[in-house]
Amino acid sequence: MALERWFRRNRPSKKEDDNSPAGLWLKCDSCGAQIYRKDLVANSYVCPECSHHHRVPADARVAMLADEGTFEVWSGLIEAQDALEFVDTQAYPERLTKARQKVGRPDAILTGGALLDGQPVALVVMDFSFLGGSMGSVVGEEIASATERAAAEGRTLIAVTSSGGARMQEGALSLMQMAKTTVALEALSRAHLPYISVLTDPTTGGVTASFATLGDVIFAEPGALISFAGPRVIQQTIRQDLPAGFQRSEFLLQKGMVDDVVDRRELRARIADVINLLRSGLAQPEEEEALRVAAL
Amino acid sequence: MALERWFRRNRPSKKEDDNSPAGLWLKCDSCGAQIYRKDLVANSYVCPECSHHHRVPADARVAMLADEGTFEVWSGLIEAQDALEFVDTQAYPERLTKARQKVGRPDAILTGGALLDGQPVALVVMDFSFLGGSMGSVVGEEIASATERAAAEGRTLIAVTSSGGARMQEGALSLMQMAKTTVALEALSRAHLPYISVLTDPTTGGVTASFATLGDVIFAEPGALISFAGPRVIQQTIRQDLPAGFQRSEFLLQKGMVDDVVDRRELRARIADVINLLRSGLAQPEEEEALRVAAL
Amino acid sequence: MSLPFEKPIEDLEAKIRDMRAYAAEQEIDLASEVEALQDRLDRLKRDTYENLTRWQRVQVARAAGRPTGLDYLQRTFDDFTELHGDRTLGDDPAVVTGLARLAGTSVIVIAQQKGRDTKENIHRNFGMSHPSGYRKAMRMFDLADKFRLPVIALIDTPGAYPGLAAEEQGQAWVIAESIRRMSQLTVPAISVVIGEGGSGGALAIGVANRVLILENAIYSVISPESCAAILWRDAGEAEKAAEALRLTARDLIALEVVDRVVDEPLGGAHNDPAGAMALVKQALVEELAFLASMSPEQLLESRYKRFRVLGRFQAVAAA
Amino acid sequence: MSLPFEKPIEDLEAKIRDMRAYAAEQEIDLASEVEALQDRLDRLKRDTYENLTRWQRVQVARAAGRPTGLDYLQRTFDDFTELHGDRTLGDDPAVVTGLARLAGTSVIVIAQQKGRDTKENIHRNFGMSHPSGYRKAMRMFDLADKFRLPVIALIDTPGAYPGLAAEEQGQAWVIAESIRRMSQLTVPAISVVIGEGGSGGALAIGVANRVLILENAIYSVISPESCAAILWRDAGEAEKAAEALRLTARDLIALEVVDRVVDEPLGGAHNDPAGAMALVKQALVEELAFLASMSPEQLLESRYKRFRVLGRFQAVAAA
Ligand SMILES: [Zn+2]
Ligand SMILES: [Zn+2]
Repeated sequence: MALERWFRRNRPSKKEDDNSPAGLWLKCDSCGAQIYRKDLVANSYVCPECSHHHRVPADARVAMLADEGTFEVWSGLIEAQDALEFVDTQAYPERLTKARQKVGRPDAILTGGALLDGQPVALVVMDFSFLGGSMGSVVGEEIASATERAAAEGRTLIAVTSSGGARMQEGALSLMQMAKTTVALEALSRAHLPYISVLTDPTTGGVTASFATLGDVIFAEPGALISFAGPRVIQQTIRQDLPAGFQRSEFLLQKGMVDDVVDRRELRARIADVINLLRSGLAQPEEEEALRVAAL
Repeated sequence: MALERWFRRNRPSKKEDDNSPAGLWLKCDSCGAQIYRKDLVANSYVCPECSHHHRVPADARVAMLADEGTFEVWSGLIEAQDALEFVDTQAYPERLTKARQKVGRPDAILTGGALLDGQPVALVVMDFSFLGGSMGSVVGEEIASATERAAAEGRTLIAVTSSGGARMQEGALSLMQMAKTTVALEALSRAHLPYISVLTDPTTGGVTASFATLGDVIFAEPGALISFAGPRVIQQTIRQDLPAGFQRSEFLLQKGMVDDVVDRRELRARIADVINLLRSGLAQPEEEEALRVAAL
Repeated sequence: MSLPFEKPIEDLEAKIRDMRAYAAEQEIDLASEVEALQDRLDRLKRDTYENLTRWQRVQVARAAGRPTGLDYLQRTFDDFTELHGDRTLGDDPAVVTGLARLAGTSVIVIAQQKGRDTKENIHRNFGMSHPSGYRKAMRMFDLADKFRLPVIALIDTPGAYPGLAAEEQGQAWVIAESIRRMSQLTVPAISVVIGEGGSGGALAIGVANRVLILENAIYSVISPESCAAILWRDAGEAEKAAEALRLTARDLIALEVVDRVVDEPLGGAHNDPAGAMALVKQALVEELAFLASMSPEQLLESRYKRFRVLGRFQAVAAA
Repeated sequence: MSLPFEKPIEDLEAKIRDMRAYAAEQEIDLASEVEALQDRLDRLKRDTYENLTRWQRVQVARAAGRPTGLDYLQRTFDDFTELHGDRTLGDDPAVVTGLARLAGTSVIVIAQQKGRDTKENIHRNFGMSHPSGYRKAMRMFDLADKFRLPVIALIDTPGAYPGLAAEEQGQAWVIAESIRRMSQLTVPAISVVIGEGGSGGALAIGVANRVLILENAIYSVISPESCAAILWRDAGEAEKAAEALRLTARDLIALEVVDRVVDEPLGGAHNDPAGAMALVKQALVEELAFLASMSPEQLLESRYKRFRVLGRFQAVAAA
């Protein structure tokens, strides 16, 4: 522990010691340490004390992955409709309005083009702070169109997921986003472009059961909850305690479901390596054919 | 139990009560009943008392599957070489000579073309009585060439397996028959022809780990031992008793490894059904293309 | 056995039976009275079934006696031959697969199977698949492509099973893979929601060229009970959730989630299984004939487009 | 640590060391004596290693200190990045897979991995794969085809694991599938037997366009011990079995089971790991360059033919 950090840690004022986004200090969920927010941010939102991976705002995630100044936003031009006129304890449009005000974007997704270590990528970053990162029509459309655009522009697709699953307020339309995002990946495959997905805490339900787990390479962040059904649902089903570490990244690595659990501070470098390797294969037969034809 | 059979069972003479191939009577391995050999044969070598599936000579197997008078033998024109000059307690050529004399064919395999319920098939039947149905160069070559011939002649391939595995006396050459028989199946796939494999007691080792388990549809006979490693080897490895029914057909059905366990007396009809269904799909695109071209 | 809202219908049916019995016993002619009652019964049935609430449709979709996957396989199709196992993890009884003929056309069938009684329900895990079930379906997709057999998938599940082993074996992974694999089929694929289309577990075999739904079947992102438990914090509010979720055949055709609603006989499929299955058969034959003329490329492309366009959104208003 | 037949070599080496030490200590010139001994040592090594019995080769192939799969991945290749898991059953430590570069060419690598000490041996199950290991390899074959990355498979296993779970999960099935899947690769594939090529478990990743074997590696249908136990009914007769099985590199090239023998430094790879790995690298680079010019169709076709022709038989003499 750096002395500076230790020094800071010993003087949190009561006022600063809160967990609001603006607070200067916060308490690590995992080890309970008081952390100076700037240190957390500087350390990729990883606790400097215990390495717990805290959630990352979508913009910060982009900043961690994209080469500086290269990110061009694609998403944000569409917003949800209330096709079902869905009302529970609150009407869906109200929930949307509040979320938009809080988060400052139309829905739970941020996409765009960028370079990553000099290589062209499309970034798809889910935003858990917007209605739990739930996937409705807008999230599905943004992912599908970013995927198709990546295919058209020769970019590797990088998806960073965090989501509670499908957005109930859009009913079956939200369910269909699982199929929509999945079929779009076909465009990428036809262009022989890689898709790397990064599963972060939490990734559950319909997102896990569609595009999130279809990466050519799948990385997971340490300790992330990644599941189809939520732990509470399973507990109710089986009526017994879940084993320690169940549905966490490390468990899934052992079960063969992810390629590796990667510390966030190494994530960019690991992704860059994989892109480099996957994109330097032999020429595709159709490319060879084109070369042959061109040579005639 | 038919009265006639019961009556016969009560008068085995000492002379007849033996298990030699020529014996009129034999004792069922499974239920211990004295069975009149002709009854066993008439019942597809299934014990009339307990339905235990006894082993079937290769010729009898062909007779059970092929429409009468349609079987044309393909195999039998090649025989093994002693490429390794293999000698254990006996030289390989001596073993071969004895087996040939006993079984009356050059090696542990019988192949040929036939109709099965009117449909063109290639039959590949392994002969366990020839050195335990072990797969050496001859078995591999007969299977591979029958497979390719089936592809060329538009026949469904039906393999009835029973084998102790690879033939040690041919060393790595026997190992390579696993690859040889497997690659030959590609010829069949390219011709969009089905391959149905029937696993009978016992099918183990290199045969199970190659063409035997690559059927588009896999049937197993009741109670057959089907495994990669032999039960004794596993017992030595894990140093505990194997669970009841382990590595038997019914166990494998439960484990998802075979499409069904089929009583031998229904086998022909089941195979005919499957061929019928698999061979009546839509026209293959290249066929459609050919039709289009022909129409121009 | 009957559903709560069917009580008036049952009462009237009982009354007609009584009147007929009485007429026979007394040897008097009550034909016109019976006829009048019969008319009333028909109107009552029609009124009742045309105006079912969404929650009532949920009950019909789950009703005992409603034909299940295996009923269709054995009666709507000919020569059904079951193929077991996924060649990987096991053989999931909650999904029944195999080869069959539909009015002479050879097809691959995949059916989610609930039990028809308690014992079978336990055996079939109430129609809730484990990963092995989806792997079995994917094996069938491979066979379908290889032998150019159209795929018919019958959807009827509360959802994929949420259990320990299912998670360990990658339930989310196989559902995602099954969605992708089905979308890549080079042969015609038709899915029919015959009862309950529960979430991702249903969609896994629902990525077809044509998605049909029975008149009283439902298809939803979440069960009304679970939705109520989450949004209303009270599973008892399932009726409200069912309304909100727009999960009936009529809703789904309006949302373009399904392509065709197959009528059920008056009174629902559970009151006339044979009639319902005949209507499904007819619809399938028509759909299959329609798709048979399409090339593999056209099938792929139209399936891609069908699912690519789903959803409702609008341009953000300029600030 | 040294092998039994290496004793005379070790003794002579010790003698040379002693003489050098003595010369230094006494400040006398024994250079010509040392040189003579050194010549004798070289001759002895050469004689010993050129005339190893088959059983002695088995011992060299299994020797401690011989480079394992991971040693190659870390030193023969650059930028090795491991990819874990089969997305189905688990992540088998007995097979290590991933992406890497070989002299600048991006490739998929699949290596069977024995342990380098007891602890690792237990972790790696002595290099004996479960079905999950073969499924992981097959996932790599898929990646290789999709991104057109040549496949390099390093074989070093006593065999596929013969255990309860392995049988339950279809050990035979996955080996068969892996053989088939590898034979269908549309990219160049090279297998190298670096130590022990044990039966079907080795062949599962051995269906390559070019199959290489190290000078002192072995490749056999069965281990000498098991063969002896079956045919001689005495595992102690392994030496005889090793002779009979013709399992050395020289034997296999004569039988056309392998395409190329890669020399080891004098004294075997275990006495000079770096030297051995350099020779393997050179061979791989040459082979890869040779295969790079072939089209997918040519690769498929030549792989088909290579395995289709294997075996020795003759026409039955006319009766
Ligand atoms: Zn902490
Ligand atoms: Zn018996």
